[in-house]
Amino acid sequence: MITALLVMAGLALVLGATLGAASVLFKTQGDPLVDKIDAILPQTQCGQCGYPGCKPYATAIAGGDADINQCPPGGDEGVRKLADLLGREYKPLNAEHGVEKPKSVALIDEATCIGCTLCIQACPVDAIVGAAKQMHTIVGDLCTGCELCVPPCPADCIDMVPVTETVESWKWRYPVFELKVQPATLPAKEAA
Amino acid sequence: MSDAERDTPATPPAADQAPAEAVPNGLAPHELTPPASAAGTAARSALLLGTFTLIFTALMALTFEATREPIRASVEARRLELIAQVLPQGDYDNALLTDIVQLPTLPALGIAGPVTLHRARRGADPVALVFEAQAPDGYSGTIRLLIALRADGTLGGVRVVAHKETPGLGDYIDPAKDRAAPKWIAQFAGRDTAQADNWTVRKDGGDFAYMTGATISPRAVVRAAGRAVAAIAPAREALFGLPTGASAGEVFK
Amino acid sequence: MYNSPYLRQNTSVRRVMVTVLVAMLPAIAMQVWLFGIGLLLQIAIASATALACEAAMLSLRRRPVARALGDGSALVTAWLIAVCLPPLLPWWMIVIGTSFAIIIGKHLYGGLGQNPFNPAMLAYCVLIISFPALMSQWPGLQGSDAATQLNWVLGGERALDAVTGATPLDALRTGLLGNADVSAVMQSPAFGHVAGAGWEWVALAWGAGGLLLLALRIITWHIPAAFLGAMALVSGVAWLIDPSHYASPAFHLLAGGTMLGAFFIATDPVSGATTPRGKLIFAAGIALIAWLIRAFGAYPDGIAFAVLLLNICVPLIDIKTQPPVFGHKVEPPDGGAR
Amino acid sequence: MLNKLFSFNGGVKPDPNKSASTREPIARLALPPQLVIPLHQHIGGTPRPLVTVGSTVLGGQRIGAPDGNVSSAVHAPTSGRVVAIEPRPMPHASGLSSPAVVIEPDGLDTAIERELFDWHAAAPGEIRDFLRDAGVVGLGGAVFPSHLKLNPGKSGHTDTLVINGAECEPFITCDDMLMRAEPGNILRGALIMQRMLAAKQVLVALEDNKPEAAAALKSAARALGHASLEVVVVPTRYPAGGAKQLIRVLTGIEVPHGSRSTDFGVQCFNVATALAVWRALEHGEPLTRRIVTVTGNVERPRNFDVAIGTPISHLFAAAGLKPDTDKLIMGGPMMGIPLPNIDAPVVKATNCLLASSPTLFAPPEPELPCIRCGECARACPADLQPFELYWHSRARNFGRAQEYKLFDCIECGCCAYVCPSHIPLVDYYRYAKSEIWARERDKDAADSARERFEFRNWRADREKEEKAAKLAARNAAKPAVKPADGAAPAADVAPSAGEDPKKALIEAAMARARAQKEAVAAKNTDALTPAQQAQIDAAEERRKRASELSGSDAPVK
Amino acid sequence: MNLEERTAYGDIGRKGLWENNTALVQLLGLCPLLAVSNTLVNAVSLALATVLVMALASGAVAALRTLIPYEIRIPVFILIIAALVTCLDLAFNAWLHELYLVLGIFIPLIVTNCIVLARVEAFAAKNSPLAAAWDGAAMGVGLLWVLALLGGARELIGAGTLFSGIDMIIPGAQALKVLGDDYPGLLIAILPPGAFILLGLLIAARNAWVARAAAARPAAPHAPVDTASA
Repeated sequence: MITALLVMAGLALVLGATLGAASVLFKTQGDPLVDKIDAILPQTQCGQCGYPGCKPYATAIAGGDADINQCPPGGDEGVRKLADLLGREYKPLNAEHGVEKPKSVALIDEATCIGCTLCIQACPVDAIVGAAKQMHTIVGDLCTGCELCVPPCPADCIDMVPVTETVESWKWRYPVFELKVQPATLPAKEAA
Repeated sequence: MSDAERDTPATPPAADQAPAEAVPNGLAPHELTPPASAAGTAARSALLLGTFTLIFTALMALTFEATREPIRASVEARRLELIAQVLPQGDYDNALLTDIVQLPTLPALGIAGPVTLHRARRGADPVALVFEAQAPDGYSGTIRLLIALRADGTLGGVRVVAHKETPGLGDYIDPAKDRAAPKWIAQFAGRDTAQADNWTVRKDGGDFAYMTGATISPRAVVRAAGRAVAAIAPAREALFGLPTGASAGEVFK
Repeated sequence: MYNSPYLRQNTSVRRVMVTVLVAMLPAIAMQVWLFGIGLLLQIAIASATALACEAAMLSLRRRPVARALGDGSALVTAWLIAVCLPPLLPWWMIVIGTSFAIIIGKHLYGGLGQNPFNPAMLAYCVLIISFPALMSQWPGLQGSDAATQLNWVLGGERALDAVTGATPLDALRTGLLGNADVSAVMQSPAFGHVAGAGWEWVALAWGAGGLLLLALRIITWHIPAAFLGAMALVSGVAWLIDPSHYASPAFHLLAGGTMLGAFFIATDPVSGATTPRGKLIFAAGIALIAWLIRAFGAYPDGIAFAVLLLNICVPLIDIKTQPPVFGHKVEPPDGGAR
Repeated sequence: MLNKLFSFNGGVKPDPNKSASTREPIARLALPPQLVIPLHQHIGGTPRPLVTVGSTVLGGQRIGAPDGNVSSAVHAPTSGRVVAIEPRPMPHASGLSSPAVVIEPDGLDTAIERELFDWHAAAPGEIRDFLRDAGVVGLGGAVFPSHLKLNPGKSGHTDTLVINGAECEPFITCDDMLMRAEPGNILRGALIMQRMLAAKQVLVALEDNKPEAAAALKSAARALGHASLEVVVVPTRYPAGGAKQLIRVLTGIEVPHGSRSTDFGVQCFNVATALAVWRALEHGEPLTRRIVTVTGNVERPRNFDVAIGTPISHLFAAAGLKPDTDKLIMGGPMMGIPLPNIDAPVVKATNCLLASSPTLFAPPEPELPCIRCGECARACPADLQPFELYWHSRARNFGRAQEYKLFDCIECGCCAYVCPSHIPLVDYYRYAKSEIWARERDKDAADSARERFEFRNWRADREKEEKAAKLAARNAAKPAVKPADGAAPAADVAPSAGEDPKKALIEAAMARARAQKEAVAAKNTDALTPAQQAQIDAAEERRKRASELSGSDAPVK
Repeated sequence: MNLEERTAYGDIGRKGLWENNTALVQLLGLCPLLAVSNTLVNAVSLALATVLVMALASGAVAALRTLIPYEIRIPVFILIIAALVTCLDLAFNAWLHELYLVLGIFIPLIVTNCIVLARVEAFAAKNSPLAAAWDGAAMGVGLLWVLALLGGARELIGAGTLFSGIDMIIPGAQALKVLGDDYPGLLIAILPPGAFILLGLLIAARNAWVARAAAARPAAPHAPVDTASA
């Protein structure tokens, strides 16, 4: 019995010392998780999540400070992808942060624009061109539809216009499946 | 996929941990020793782990001591119970488990290596010999048998101790799996052992019953039991005469 | 709204399934002629059970019942189950096996096209594991009259000792375990010329049906060829090494379920490999494992277990044997997307 | 001489149905009351309109200028007046509209003066520019600008030029009829192309179900007497006319997806393209007309020589559309696209207009589950595993679909043609492909947005730093002032200023900002000490300067 | 115990018994589950042993959690669990010897049952001893009822009996021949494949149940109680 105790205690001392030393020597640094989360976020930089941009929100998610359902532009699909990546439970979009809307771009009514540059400063992705006292234009391709330029406009000349389908952006529809099958959204899967 | 991930304790079940990479919440925070040096942490860990080990090893050791006697009794009781299936406990009154003789390696027993033979007596009278044998030619491997041979030359009984026969087909040689009544294995009890060498199933011209479609297992049991009994029976008086614990090598020369 | 191609070949799943049923007829006829009409009764029971289970599961799953029943896949499963069981089983065993195949083997996995395991072989394995004694009683060649057979299948009377015999594979195994050698076992009159009196003819009838399937392009040559080739090769090597303990390739090719397995079971497209090289590996794997089970395992025939084991490997086999795509024949097949 | 033909795997042999539209020769169709000429008729950039509403145009006049090199010009087919430049419905599966020039012909058909071009003397680059401005694009269906393909590449020469007359789809006969009608000019066009590509041999390939065309081409080839020119008859099997399949049959070379056949020493053009090249270079004729097969459920199936921009309804009127027609198709029955709008115009890609009726093309039977029978894999000319593509596309598992080489699929329809479960396989691939493209567009947009966002943040930081540095410099310039301020609010930061110069600077700046604010608020208060007043004045001065400097702070009222 | 605490305990119980059920949802520790569930008695016995170990181990770890440094927590957890299991194993051997022989290696194997370590690591290391013991017990009982169901079903289908082997625990007690003497027995249920098939069916049944329940009340997301900080 004494032998057993001694052997076990000896083992424990060695193992404990090894583990303790290893915990200090092999500490890991850096967090690639933030980049993975950021890659899922839509990069509208709209701030609806409550953070000043997508990257800060990604950092907050990785740090456990923010939930995964705060990004309306990313929509339901975005939440699912985040849930998948992080191994967390899917939850519907938090309405406090807004609702999912069809993608739109901002359009400046060029007749009303007074050239105040306030929208230029508000735009997080430099999608508005123009100079002081000059009419401004939004580069449609660069606009992420974040709506941040709308409130600062003193002349109320910015409208959000939904993006319409063109021959180039048109997509073939999912073929009608004759047998009733609803893939991918089994509630049981979510519960797991 | 997700199941496999869940199987590792390092990432515990999803639902109730809030941040995935939980820092030790309630565990002793290592912030207490802010700029941890490797040596310092190592020493502290070693001491703590050592202490825990001592405490819990002691717990195990004490339990071991406390259960030593009951376990020994249980093992013995179990052994006697098994023997009781081939030799009723009322038939003998000696300490069967200690009244033993070591048999040499006998081809007839089918076991490589020495075999322990138990001797049952009532008072001074010899009652029976109890020993193990093996049938090498079961349908899927060897079958271990426990045999009781009475001093008068009749068979006390045979019991299958371990086997790997096909479930539902050949496994009726094991009374626990045999659905028939009386059990197939019961036909050994009380048989005369004079012709044991020629025992076989009816299909091969013997007088042992078997079930349709499953001849191999009973044939193996019958033949092995017969061979073993035929080898031991002539020597039974000599075996009873040997001192306890002796080797029976001379008897079978 | 539907899109191109607007032209369609005149073909359907139903046509494929009916062709398979037709190709099974020669062997069924041969079995009935040799062993009596028990098999026909069995086919009827299995078919009725399969259709009932299929209909029940479809309506539970809220799928169009009539259309899916009409595809004939349940009947193919039922017939395959019936032909691989000994023909004098009590009716409830056939019902258990068939419903297991359709309900658990097929519909719980998502129905036609989604089952990873061959449903007929699942049924066979469930039955042989559960009722090994009954599953090894085959009627003797002499047969018995129809009324007796009906009584055995439908009634409780099962005094079969007089008429049942072991299959050649069973007899061989029993004989070998009894320390006889192969040629001695084969001397028995029940053994016929090669692989058991009557059994050879049934096997050849399966082969004939299989050739019909090949001719009609329902199956490709890969699986039967690899199956029979591998079986001949592995049994041949063993036989050359020790002919007293291992039966000849001819015996293995014509005994038990070899021919049925090679042409009708392993060629099930749903649960089998689909790439050409994959089919070769898949079928050769089945043959190898089946021979191992025959030679060393606890059951006389191993086709069913071998098929199920290889069914599990199909996704891996398929991924590893993707044929090179047009224009990519020099690259590794999985060398990056686009 | 070519003495060995190769073969491709898979393929199917549907009933050709070509005889109905080959009974009559090609007919020149009269001009419609209105021509709708889409600006974007080819792969590449959308041309800019060169005309305005109300202006008159002449036949052959350029109305759309190519946008960059990967583009092609668009011309007016006849003389008339531009009545509109606006989005019009396109012959596209979506039925969506796209910008088009609408011309009302004046009936005079006055042609613009043709600029004749001495291509014999011109450099290859000049010829290519000329072809681009003549609007010559591939007429086999892909409408890739031809001048881009007529470039031998880095090696400077090509082994084989393939002229594709293997019109493999059922019903379509426009190339067949063209080969019968103008074999010589096709071959002359081919020889021009050979010169441009420096190709060693020219193979004019067509299927063995077009004996008349083959005979015509052969005799024309004999007449031309070029040793390197050969007419090759290949076995009829759909899709032998696919460029990659035809190259494989003729040369044994497999051109993988995403590579150009030039890299393998082969280039392939449609017969009609060869003719268009010859007409453009020899006669200065831009591409304004093409042959269109009108067949299927019509009274008088035949081929028409049509001005591009003619409404499709006009062609069906000429051929006599039967009343039980349920659907219109542009292209053949294997790869054609549905036409939601009969008023859409004929474009350069329109080779065939097919009227369908329930008896001609029965609606597909209901889709059944895939049983993995492998028929599709055996029929696939691209050696794909169509059922795997289907499986992953249906499950929206696009990554796996791409691993199984979804983009090598040429959408020929062989797999769906043979499928016993009647699964619309190609629809699943089209769906998956357009989803993947859309996702890639979204991802590119997100990446560029992230980049610009990060750049903007970096710029803002830099500006902040620069401002702070400027202020710091100013502070350093007048160090004596501060202590003298005494009661000035700036004084209370002094004790902390010692430890970190940068911090000190920022804090000093902040303090000054506070001071400014207070100064503003205190503007109307009385009883200011002179020192305070001086401070306020100084602050006011600074503030003015600052607002002048930055401009962006201009108060908006 | 105030209301809030009570709901927290209720939540722990619900998670263990149903929502995060070890056997049906987390699929942890399946090896012993499949191996010993061939009869009701075997299944329940092993499950009871597991419940005991889980409750004691969780409680012990929670009580000692402030003393255990992060870097050596795993060896310490294992040590605690192993000590408890060893004691239990010895006790089985001494007083339930027949059962000990039947359950064989699977009692010592409780040490390596991932669910025990998982709960210790995920819950006990962060919570009070009482809550941790309750969580361990709830998780164990979640395993217990599934094992009992599985064992009962396998025994019933496979042999037509229930409680066979009860005499190993209560000497003299008899097994129930539920389906009568003539029942032929579907042997596959008792053999290993039967364990997989029946467990699969149980999981499927639970999933179907959950799906149906979710469909019945679509818009009632209950606020999840964070048990980790309870």
